[in-house]
Amino acid sequence: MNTLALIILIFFSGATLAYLSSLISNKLPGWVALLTTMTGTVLFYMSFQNEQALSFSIIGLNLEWALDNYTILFAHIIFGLGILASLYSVQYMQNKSQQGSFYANFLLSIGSMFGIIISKDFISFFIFWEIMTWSSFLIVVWNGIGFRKNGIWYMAMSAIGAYAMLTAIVLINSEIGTYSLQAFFNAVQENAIDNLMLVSILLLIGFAVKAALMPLHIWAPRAYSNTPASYTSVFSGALSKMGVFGMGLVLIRVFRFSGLQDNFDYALVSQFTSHVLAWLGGITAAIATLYALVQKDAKKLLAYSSIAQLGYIVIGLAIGTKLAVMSALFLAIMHAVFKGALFMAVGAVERQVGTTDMTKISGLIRRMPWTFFVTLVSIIALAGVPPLSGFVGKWMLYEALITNGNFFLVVVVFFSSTAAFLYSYRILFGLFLGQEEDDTAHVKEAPATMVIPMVILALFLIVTGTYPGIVFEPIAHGMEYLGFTDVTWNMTVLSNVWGDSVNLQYVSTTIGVAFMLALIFLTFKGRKGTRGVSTKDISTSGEIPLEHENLTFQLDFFKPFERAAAPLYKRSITKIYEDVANGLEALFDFTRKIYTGNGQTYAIYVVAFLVTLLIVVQNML
Amino acid sequence: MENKRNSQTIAEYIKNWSRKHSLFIMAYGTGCGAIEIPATLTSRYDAERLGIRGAATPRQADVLLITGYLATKTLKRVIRVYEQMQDPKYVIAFGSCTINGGMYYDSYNTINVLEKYIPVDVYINGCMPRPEAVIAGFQQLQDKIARGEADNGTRYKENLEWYRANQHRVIKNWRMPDYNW
Amino acid sequence: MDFDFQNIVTISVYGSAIALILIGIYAVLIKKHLIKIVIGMSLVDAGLHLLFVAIGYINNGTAPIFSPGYEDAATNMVDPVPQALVLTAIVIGFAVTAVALSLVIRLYKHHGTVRIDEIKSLKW
Amino acid sequence: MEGIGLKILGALLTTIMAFAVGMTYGGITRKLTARVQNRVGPTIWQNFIDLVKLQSKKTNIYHGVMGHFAPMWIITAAMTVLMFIPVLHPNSTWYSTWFPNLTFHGDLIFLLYMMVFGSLGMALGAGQTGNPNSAIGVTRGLSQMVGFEIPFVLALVALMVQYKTTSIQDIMAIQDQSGVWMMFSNPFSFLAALFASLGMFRYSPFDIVGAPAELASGPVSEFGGKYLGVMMTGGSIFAFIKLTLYVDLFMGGAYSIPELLIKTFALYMVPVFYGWVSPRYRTEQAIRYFWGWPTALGILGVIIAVW
Amino acid sequence: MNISPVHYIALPLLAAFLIPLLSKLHKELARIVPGLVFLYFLVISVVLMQRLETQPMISEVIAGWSAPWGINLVFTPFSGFLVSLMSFIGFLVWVYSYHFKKIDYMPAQKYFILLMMLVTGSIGIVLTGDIFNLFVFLEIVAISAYSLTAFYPGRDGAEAAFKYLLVGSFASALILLAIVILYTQTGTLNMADLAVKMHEVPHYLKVIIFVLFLVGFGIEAEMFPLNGWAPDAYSQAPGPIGAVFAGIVVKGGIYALVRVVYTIFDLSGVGTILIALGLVTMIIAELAALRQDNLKRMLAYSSIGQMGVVLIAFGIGTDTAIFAALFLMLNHALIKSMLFFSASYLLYNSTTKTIKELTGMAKHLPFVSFIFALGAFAIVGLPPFSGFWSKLYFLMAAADAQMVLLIITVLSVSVIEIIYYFRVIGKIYSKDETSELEPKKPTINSVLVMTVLGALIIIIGVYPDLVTDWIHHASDALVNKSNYIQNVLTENLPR
Repeated sequence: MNTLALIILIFFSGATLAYLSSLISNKLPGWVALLTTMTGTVLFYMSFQNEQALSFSIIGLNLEWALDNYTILFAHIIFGLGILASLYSVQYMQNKSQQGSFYANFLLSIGSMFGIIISKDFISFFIFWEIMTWSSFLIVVWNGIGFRKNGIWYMAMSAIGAYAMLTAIVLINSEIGTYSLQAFFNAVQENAIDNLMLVSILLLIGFAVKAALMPLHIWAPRAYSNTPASYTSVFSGALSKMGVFGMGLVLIRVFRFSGLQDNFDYALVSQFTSHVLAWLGGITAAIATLYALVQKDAKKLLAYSSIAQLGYIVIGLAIGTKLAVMSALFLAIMHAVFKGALFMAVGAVERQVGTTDMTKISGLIRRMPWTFFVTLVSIIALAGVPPLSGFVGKWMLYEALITNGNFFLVVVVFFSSTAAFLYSYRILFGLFLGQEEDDTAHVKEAPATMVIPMVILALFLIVTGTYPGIVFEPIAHGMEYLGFTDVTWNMTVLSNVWGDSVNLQYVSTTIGVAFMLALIFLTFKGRKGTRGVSTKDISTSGEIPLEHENLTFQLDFFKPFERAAAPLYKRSITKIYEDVANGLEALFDFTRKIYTGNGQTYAIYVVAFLVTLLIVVQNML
Repeated sequence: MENKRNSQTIAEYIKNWSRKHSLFIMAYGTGCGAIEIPATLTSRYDAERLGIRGAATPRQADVLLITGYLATKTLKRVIRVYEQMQDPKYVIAFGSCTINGGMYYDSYNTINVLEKYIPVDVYINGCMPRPEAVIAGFQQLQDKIARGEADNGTRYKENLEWYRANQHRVIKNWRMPDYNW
Repeated sequence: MDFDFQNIVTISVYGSAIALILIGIYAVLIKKHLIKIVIGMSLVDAGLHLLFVAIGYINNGTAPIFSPGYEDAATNMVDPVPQALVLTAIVIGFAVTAVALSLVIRLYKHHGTVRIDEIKSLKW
Repeated sequence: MEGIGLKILGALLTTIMAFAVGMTYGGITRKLTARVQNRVGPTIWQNFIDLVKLQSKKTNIYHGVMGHFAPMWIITAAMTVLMFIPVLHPNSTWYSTWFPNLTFHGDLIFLLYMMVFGSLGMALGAGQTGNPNSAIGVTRGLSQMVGFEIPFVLALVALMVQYKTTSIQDIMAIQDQSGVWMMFSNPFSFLAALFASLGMFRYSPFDIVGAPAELASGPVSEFGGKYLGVMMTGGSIFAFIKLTLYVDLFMGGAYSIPELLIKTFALYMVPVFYGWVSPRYRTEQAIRYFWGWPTALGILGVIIAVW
Repeated sequence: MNISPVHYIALPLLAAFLIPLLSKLHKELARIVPGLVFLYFLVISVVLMQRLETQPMISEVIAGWSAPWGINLVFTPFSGFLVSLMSFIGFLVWVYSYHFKKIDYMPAQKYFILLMMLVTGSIGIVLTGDIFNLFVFLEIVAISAYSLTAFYPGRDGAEAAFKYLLVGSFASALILLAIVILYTQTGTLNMADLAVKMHEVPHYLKVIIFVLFLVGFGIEAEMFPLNGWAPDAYSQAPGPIGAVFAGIVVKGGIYALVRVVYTIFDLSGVGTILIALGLVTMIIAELAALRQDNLKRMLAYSSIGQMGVVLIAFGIGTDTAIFAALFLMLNHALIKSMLFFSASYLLYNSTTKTIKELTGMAKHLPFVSFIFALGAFAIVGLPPFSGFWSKLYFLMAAADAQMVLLIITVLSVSVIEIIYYFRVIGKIYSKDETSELEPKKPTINSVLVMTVLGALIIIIGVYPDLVTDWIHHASDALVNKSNYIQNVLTENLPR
């Protein structure tokens, strides 16, 4: 049997099995899910080097599945994160009820993500896309809380995106008569599609929803924060990358390498769209960052941060130069890793403490050192500070923007990544630093099966910070599939088209040496007289805090910044959406007043309609 | 008193010299004396030329200035600030009030003798001492440091029980967290 | 145009059929009383039936029966189909009216009124 | 491998020089400030004395591992950045012998990010101490950073666009070739960067981060003794780094150490002077200040550079 | 026994008369006999569909008068498709409501007789080849529908039924009028014959007849603005009857409309009118559904909206579009009846029937809630459930017709559909608080029915080829008008 079909089948039957096993015991589904993911992952890694393809037909539509390098790149994300998340999940979900439906949807979404990337035709692509959407939707509302706030928006926005995509798909089919992706690309090469721009933009809208691009992002913070953390890492890490996956295909294969660059109109419009998209990405990054740093809930903060990070990725793809695309894909992988780790860490906090509200938690560093370590590493990577791998992606992005001449965009990006330090600090401080709460004195480190996946991710970040070449290799192959030729990369040296470079090995070495020197000096100088004290032992201008008092500064954390940036906070997109929704609902409410409830009115309608039709139709037919 | 300066090792000499020329003061403006500190530190008297500058937190401060009478309530705070300062540390007490209670000698809620609660290196008399006197006091402290005689922190540690007993006697509700400093 | 008796009958039959329909429609649309509405519905039905029969009728026609004395039935008979159909339609109309009246009784029982604009607990 | 030994020696020399210059500039500032205020003021070596004293002090406590690491982050960042910054002009004779360090292995954007490394580590350490003042100070500092980074980045973008490179050596070399310093060829960008430097040095009016009376010196309020000493050292090196970076970028770099000192000192006096005549801004005022004229100048600079 | 389409009509009529007598023998027979009838429907459907493999259609002449003079029943693949569907749904409804009013058998007797008449009438509409017969069957459907709507002795049932009756009598009047005019012009009532003779009719009259038919059948097909009765009737009729309305009765109305439009008339531009009407119907209905508090009314509006989509598909009129329309009808019948089945359990003890009351019902009724959620997923067209394929084909048809705006409108309305369906799911699965309703555990037969429907929906979704051949035949038969006429008019000898 074909391996691709087998993997899909394993995941889908695993989902069924997980649900059924929950009827026997609530503990089983977790193990079933772990086993399924492991089997799928092993199967994939055993065979992904081989050429694989599969095609079959269903109600007269040809479906094709195949593996290529671009696919493999994203498969790494899905399977890597999937297996770690399912390992993490076993303990995380330990005491929760209804695990069956959770794990069933968990496996469904992972399986359908794999399905999306191996699809070489629009129909199976769309089917898997929708399966992914609703399975993730079911996890978003799995806890049954705040459905109206969280679930509806997610589903509605996803539906808008999916239907935009569906429109594009049927339009493509009506033009070229087939659903094959390859045929579509060929048609694009030959300029055989009349309304290519409409189709591309519709497709982009569809992908942008999943990638949480700015006007379409409003589902993301709510959905991400309402999901069990073991899935949020997959949700934010891998699922949102499906949007990136599709955008890459459209922006690069259709816009950049369409073979129509000579066509002036086409080039103009595609350039324009790319620019608009890049700017949208930039605005997304900036605004989402601004919103991230006023959040009180750690998960929400991370959710906004995800949106911001995806904004960078979109910028990279939209710019479309070699370096930009490389940075986008690199950032995509790194975002999967560090955001996965972060959501896992926050989930560990949630499990051990019971809340992720940063105003209620503080000083967990001594209670949960490993979690802190993971958070720290991931946050440094997220903020893009050397020597961790986040920097590599950021560097490439900046260089790509500057060398490509997007001067103001680079400032926007820089603004958002500087502001990102604020929320990076917010989450580290909010959860782990500050004075210890007495309530959390009993808290222990999360169990090993939760810590190990996080630490693996963190170590990956550290290693790729110095040797990003490990990740560049699959990216380069993937980019060749997209149409780039001659993609060069180096194990540790980053360089741009102007020939400027950064040698990461030297950076890490210098930092390491300097750090060790300082460490030795500070630790051994006056070592005997120095001792660690409790965080309650602080100088408070003579004021004496009592034992139970917690002085940690948590509320209105960045109030001065909020005040300074008040105009930027004034207009909330969410609020606009809500206003529009309310207005529409009022309109609909008005509309349905047609049905007055009076039977006679209905009879009058009938007569009036008859007369109207007689008058109108006489002229029409 | 024997001059210890000559018996110091080079390292100690350098240390003491630098301590002498770099006094970070923690001004505890309890009483009327607080008004003299700005005068001392600003242009007219310019204590900074002696290396004296303010420190905002006890962790960084070398000198604790008690500028006037101490109510029992403030004593608690003073003790806490004092204990949070890092060795070597010094205390300068301003005015008569810190010596014997001054005009508040029979008040029900002020302490009379500061020495009973925390060790003091230098007293500056006057009610209040003028900046000149303050600077003179600082110079005296500097001399003391240079001689290696300013052992304020050590004294406190050695006689901790006595000081604690005195403190407890005055401060009835000793609801201070004992963080084992 | 000659105003012979047949023509007058024809015109009056057609006219009354249309009048019945219009009166019925008027009653259904304007009158608030449930019974009047039901009557209006019956009137519309009756008008339609009349119309149908009138269409099938031929002046001086015979019954569509082949029997002695009616040898010209094949050429001059009244179209039997409308009559058959109207019979069916009348039965149907009767059934509908019966159902309607029973519903009116129930409505009156529960609502205490027979005004149609006061009976609208189901709306929107 | 005599090259390695020489390089290490050069690195040490650079570090020591940066440290000394930074400390001395601090001392000079204190002296000058005192003179401006009609005081005698401390000696210009006062900072060294303070440092020795701080190191001689006993450090009784630390508040946990991040608190312990905090000064390390700063000094690590300072030393790393120093290694990647060309102290002197690459064409100068001194440079190749003593100061090449690792300057060819990094570029401007890397430096920008590396400079944040220290602040972020410091912020973490300050956070762990549990002192609310520290956290407040950190939030102010970070907010202010978002403020001044914008004109600064605008200036840098203008620079990179104008010279079509992101490498500092190349920027210096091009300025050298054309004979016009950046500060003259694109004065708006230079001005924007200069305004940004006001915030970077955190002198008045942008010193609310560590407002002594309000926040008890903010982030460092729980650090004394050796920790404070190391922070001071790191801070001094950073001051030198920033000045050198400005000189390299906008003033064509320096061929000799005296030239470097003159240029850096001249630059250094700008925030100091500005501080003498300014009261303190609140954080939001500071941010708005940076997002006002400096940003406008920066945008103007970019536009000119693009032309 | 020689199986012929007549059995569809004759048998239930016989059974309807026999049931009161038989139930004197044994009370249970009142329940069992309708079931046997429905079962027999299924059997003859299968047999007749088998027979269609060898011949294009089965034209059954009643009472020995051949077409165009006699009354005939025409079993084409198209009508076969609908008849099988109706039989199937009818059978399921019977199984589902087997325990209906178990204690008291008199209502059950009425219920089953009326149900049988409803199904028979609908099947008759589909099968008949004679337009007046179509009218008669329509009236059979209507009268039994009125009675069933008012089946519960509450006050609202009567109100809904009266409204239905008021509007429905207009429908019958208009159709009758149309038939009258048609008959005066052509002198025939056979639909095939009518189609042949249609060119004799003057154009203006043609239009008038068409409009009369459109409005008359439009009332049954729930076309806007003629659908005021629908939400009331759906919500007040007994739960399974909602399923019958959605799954059977409306299909009959649509069939009649389509038969008239596609077979009898040869007007150009009808498609545009149908599309416009369908669009308006769909939009208004879905908008009304969005703000609906009453679950059954919501389902009713949704049903209307779906019919709007079907109308649009018929309006587009290409092969793909008709295929899509039939597929939509199939899906709608299956899914909507499943939704009604589950909804009536969810609302079992509710007096207000509002969505609000359902909070946390999933805890009490996990299976029913699951079925409802499945139905909601399927009806909004999420893959891999059956609703997706019909939607896809509908969109493909629209795209082939270059109707981009139409696609966008339909999909925007689908978003609204998603919102209101998922709002209900959210309420059912909410853990914020729990419902105070006393849930009634589903009986074994209803569980069986819902399982069958759910399984069908998933199976068709995963493997649509199971039904597509069938639908293809049906749509070919509908499109191929001349074939129909020829076969009806030539195959006229009694067998």
